[in-house]
Amino acid sequence: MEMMRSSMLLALLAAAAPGVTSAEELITRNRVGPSDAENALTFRLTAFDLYSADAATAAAFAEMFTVFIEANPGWRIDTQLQTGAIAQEQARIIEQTRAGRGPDCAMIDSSQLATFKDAGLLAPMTAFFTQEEIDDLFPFVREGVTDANGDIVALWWFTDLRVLYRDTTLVPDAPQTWAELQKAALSVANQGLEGVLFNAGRDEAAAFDWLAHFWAQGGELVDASGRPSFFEGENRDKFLNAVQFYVDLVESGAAPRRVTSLASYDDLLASAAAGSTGMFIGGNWMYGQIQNTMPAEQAANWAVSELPGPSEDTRATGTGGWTIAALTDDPAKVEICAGIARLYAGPGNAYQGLLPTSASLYAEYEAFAGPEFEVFARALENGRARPGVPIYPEISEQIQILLGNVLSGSATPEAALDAAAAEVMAAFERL
Amino acid sequence: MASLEIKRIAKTFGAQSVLPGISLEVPDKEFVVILGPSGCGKSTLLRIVAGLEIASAGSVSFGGAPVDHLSPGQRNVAMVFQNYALYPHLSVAANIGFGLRRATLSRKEKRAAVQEIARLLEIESLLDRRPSELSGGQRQRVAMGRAIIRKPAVFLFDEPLSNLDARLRLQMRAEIRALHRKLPTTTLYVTHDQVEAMTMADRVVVMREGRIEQIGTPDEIYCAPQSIFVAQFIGMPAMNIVSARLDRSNSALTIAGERFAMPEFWPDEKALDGEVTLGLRPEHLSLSRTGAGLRANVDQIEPMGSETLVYLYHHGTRLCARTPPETRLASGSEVKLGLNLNRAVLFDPVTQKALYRPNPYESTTGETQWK
Amino acid sequence: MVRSRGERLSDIAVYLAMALLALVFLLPILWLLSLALRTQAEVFLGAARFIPEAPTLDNFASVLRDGGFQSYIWNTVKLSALGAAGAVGFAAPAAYAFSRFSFRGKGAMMLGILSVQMVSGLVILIPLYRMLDRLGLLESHFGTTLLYIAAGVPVTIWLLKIAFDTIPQSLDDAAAIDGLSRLESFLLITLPLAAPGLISAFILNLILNWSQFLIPFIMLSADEKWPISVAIFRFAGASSAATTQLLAAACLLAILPALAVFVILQRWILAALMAGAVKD
Amino acid sequence: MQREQPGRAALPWLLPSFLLLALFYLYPVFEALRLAFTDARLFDATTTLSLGSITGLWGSAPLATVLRNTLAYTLGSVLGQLALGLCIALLVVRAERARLRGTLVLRTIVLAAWVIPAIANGIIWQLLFSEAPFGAINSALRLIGLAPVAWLSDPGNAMISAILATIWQGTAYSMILLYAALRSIDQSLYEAAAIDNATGFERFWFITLPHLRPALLVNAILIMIMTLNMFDTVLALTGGGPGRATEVLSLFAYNTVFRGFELGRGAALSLLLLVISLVLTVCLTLLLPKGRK
Repeated sequence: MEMMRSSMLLALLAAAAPGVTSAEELITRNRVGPSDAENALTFRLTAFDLYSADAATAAAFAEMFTVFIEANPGWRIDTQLQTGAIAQEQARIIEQTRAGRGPDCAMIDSSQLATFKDAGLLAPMTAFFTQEEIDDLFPFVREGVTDANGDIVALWWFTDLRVLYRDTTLVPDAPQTWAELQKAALSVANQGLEGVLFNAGRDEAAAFDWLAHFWAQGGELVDASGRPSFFEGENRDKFLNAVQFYVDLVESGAAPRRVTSLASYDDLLASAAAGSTGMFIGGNWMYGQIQNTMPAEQAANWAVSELPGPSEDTRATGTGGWTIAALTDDPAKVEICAGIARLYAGPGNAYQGLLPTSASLYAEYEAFAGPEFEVFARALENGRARPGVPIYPEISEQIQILLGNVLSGSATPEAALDAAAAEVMAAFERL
Repeated sequence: MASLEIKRIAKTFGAQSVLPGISLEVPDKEFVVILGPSGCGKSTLLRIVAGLEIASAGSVSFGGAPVDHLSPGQRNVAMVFQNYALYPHLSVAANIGFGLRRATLSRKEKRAAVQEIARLLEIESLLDRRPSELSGGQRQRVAMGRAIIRKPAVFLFDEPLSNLDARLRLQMRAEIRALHRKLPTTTLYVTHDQVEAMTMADRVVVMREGRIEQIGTPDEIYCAPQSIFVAQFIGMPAMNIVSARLDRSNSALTIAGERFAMPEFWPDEKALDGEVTLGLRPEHLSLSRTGAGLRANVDQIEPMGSETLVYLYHHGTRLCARTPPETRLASGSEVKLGLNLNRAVLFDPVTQKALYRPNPYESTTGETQWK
Repeated sequence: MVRSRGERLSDIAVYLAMALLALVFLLPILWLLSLALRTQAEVFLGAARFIPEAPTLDNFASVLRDGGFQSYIWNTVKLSALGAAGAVGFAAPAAYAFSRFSFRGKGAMMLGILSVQMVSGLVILIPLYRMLDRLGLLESHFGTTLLYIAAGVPVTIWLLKIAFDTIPQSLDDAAAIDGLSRLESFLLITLPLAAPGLISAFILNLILNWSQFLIPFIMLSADEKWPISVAIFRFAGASSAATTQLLAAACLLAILPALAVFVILQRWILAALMAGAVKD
Repeated sequence: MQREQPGRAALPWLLPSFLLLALFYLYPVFEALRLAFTDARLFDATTTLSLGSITGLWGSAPLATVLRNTLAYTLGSVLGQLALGLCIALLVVRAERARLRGTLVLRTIVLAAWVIPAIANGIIWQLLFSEAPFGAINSALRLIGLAPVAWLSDPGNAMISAILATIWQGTAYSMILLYAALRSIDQSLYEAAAIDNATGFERFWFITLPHLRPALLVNAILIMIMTLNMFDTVLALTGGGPGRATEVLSLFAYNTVFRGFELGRGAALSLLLLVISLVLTVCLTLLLPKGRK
């Protein structure tokens, strides 16, 4: 989902940009297809593809949608834009759907999918996918989109993951372990720059990026029944280890204290572009942004590698991404929605260079041939999705607060963990 | 044109009673001034007549017909306010013509009516101005113009001159009277200024704490007050009030041991015997150095130009005498006071009401004899 | 008037203090301007490039060229103006009643209205969201305008009451005697005379509405309906670092209309603020 | 026509705005009250009556922190705005008396900050306080050889930063109110004091301050209530972080509803906000000069 927040230029301003020229009247600001079509489907999407500020992206998607709508005569898609404020957007979709005014089809962030499943708002789509397609999904993806009845209720059309970026002129070799990372960062810091940056402010990104370090040790946020368990038994030690990793980075000076004010990947990218940091932990999509925002020779200095783990062979990375799901009971509309989802998962993904959610797509599209994708593919093997439980937003909130308190020195890791555990369990009781 | 009848009008604001029940009749075309200290309820009474306030009880009739159910606009009254209440956003002409909005007149007729009024009040040259561009006197005229254009049954004035300077007030007094002569209309005029009351009224109504103290012509009010309140409220300086004892059998009036002969025309009533309060206007006291009279000490003198007021103490009672302009006396010096008992008023010291009042229209001359 | 040496020294001190304060209050906006005039590369040079070496208007141009920005501004103007007009329209009769009638519980009601003003939008927005939803007014400028009006009414009643209080009651009496009904005298006499107060209240509402964030943030999800405050917040959350200069330009352009209205109509705004201040 | 009975006559005049306020304030407040006694969630259609939302708050650690933050933020902002507002108002009045030019410019600049939407204010100050090497204030500090300051990442500093941003924007309001109060002080009092040979400080202490006291008190409470309910600036500036260091009650309520989706708990929190505001309102009415009622 972070991908969405930090997409390229002027996401918002672009949202209102006049449509696309290649499709003439078929695609407008709020509609795809002829305005007098007998069937209409409302589709809530983000402003990063069909209505992208990047003219080329918008044109490519317009063409895909044109092909799609021509293959489905009699249909019109009424498009509704949503923003990057994921929590609010999801809350809004749920409110509206319950009031009967929700979209028929919507992009839903993978981290929110559990909430939607839980609320019983999603229409089964199993009938519109082949068993082959379903089997080809990465396991964590398949698990995420399957509801209690075993039905597929959404298509997870792209995934993302966290990686380590480094300026090779400052850090020639990719650190493989926490210790190596700290050492490399310290050597950069000794040159008067910032060693390594990561999100640790009040944002989901901070919690999610950090969770990789917890997961790398095999930590679990919730137990099999969905009850929070990150503060108990072995999980507790793993949790504290991962916190201590960040604490050591900050205390040693390898990372600046200001990480607690970083709440967006944009801040990381800005520091990279300003040449003031040696490394940062970011999302895979930032690779493309680096190429776009930095002059070519500067961009060439930046390399990507798997997140370091406590040891070289214990690694993990958080995987997110977006899904498309149907919120209507009308099977005809569900089918169109599934078609749109397929469009995004295949050609749409390929065009944007986002990570597919099934192995076969890697082979199918040439776009996934670059060297960075080898890194991503390898990292994806260690991919962990957020647990699909309704308590997750609260756990994330408490981790954000914990990181802020510990890294700013206002609490010890142990005390902060106890406080977070108490809050999470209280909220869990209220669920 | 109509008479005005006020019957047992009462007004309470919350728990506070402003008017306990007041009745008053004003014959057609009469100019009646309601005079009283501030807070006596006179303005409230006026506003009830206008219909701006609703009486708690009682009734108001114009020409015999009750108007209590009518709105101010339907009562056919006109009112001139203390601050003129001209509409600041309208021209003088529009202000004057405002009351004609509902009248079934053509625009031309209305304009003619405004012109007519303006000529009458000599404000024709001001018709296009805004009220803010007018002087106080001019505003006063516009306010009157606005009132008279409607040819009201009853004309109401609420302290209309109190915002003017002394010279202008003098002039406007005369003009309002002249206007009333030209357009005789039943008029109720509220003021706290006794000079206005004395100079303008056909009859004066003196009010106090929501009640009428006295109704009468200005002369009656001045010369023959019905109560000590009226006696002291009217006249500048106020009437002198002295305790006395009347012995009818000996035809003698005793003040602080000094005996005076009782005027023969004082009525022979038993009620007059004993303790009374004597009221005498300052002009009915005379001073001499040696002659007969009350012994008094000069406190202070106020030369006024046309006369000199002498303030004195007699046994702790402060008195005032109006004397010829050339009178000059040193403070503390002792004088003798002569009393013109022919013009004296006698009050009951307990009820404060008049026991005997001289006839204001009959001039009785002659000095009281020293016995 | 001859001023003494001491007075002249203290004048200089006053000047210095004024200049310093002006600078403190101006600098943030100047920094915004500085960012908005920079190229992306210069943004990363921080304060060293307070005065950009190669100032560019490209950032403003690309913000202004965008259809979205125009629609945000238009939406803001529309919501602010309709909300302000509505607040004045609703508040005026009530303010007139509070100014002209005496009735039981008047003081308590006035205080009640004042305390309504204290109710945070946070308290009521979720129930309101559901209510507007049931009424079918969600996602509409009409429903949102109603909320703007409701938000503005309490303070506007107070402002207008103070304005009406300054108009002599005797004008109402005169109008009544001239045959006007209460309503006519309100419309023909009181309102025209209270025009300065009405305008002040309107402009104050306008400016407050311009800043309104919570109501449109919750009530409007379609970006073509957003006012600029919501758009700017969304933009700040969705921009990438490469667009700080664009964010600055958009921010500056977003506050510019309010600033312009304010500077031009300063007198009225001050009048409204000060009317509340000196009334005692 | 029967002349209107005063009480009944007022009703039609009051009705439109009363209906509006009842619909958009009273009803939602009662609805919020009802929600506070449920376990309502944004995502959950089924709600049951429960005291959990309220009892869960009682003595909870985050609430204690949040209330402490709220107190610090509100007091700091209010005192800062009053003090700075008074300084500027005194300066402007002093300059106007001496017929110095430029008072209008200063007044306009200060008031301009007030016109800026709070949300934009938060964004502007985020740019200013940015601790990136190219952040406005820190890069300026570095330019003159000073160490950068952890404006937003240090818990204590973050609160101060939030207060500074709020003061910058809000001072204009108190300045105007105090300016009006200053202007309404009878000049002859100062002339009399000058004849009595009073020093400048004595004039301020014995004339200005006593005359300003009602205005200061009333404004303090008004600004306090406004600050208490304001969350836009903090939301855009720090989002409540680091940790909970700048999470004030209004933002906490907002986060509870829109990040935690706990409607019932959020309603309980917002009602707490309302209660505090109402208590302050009552204080305000007690402090108001009598005639104003």
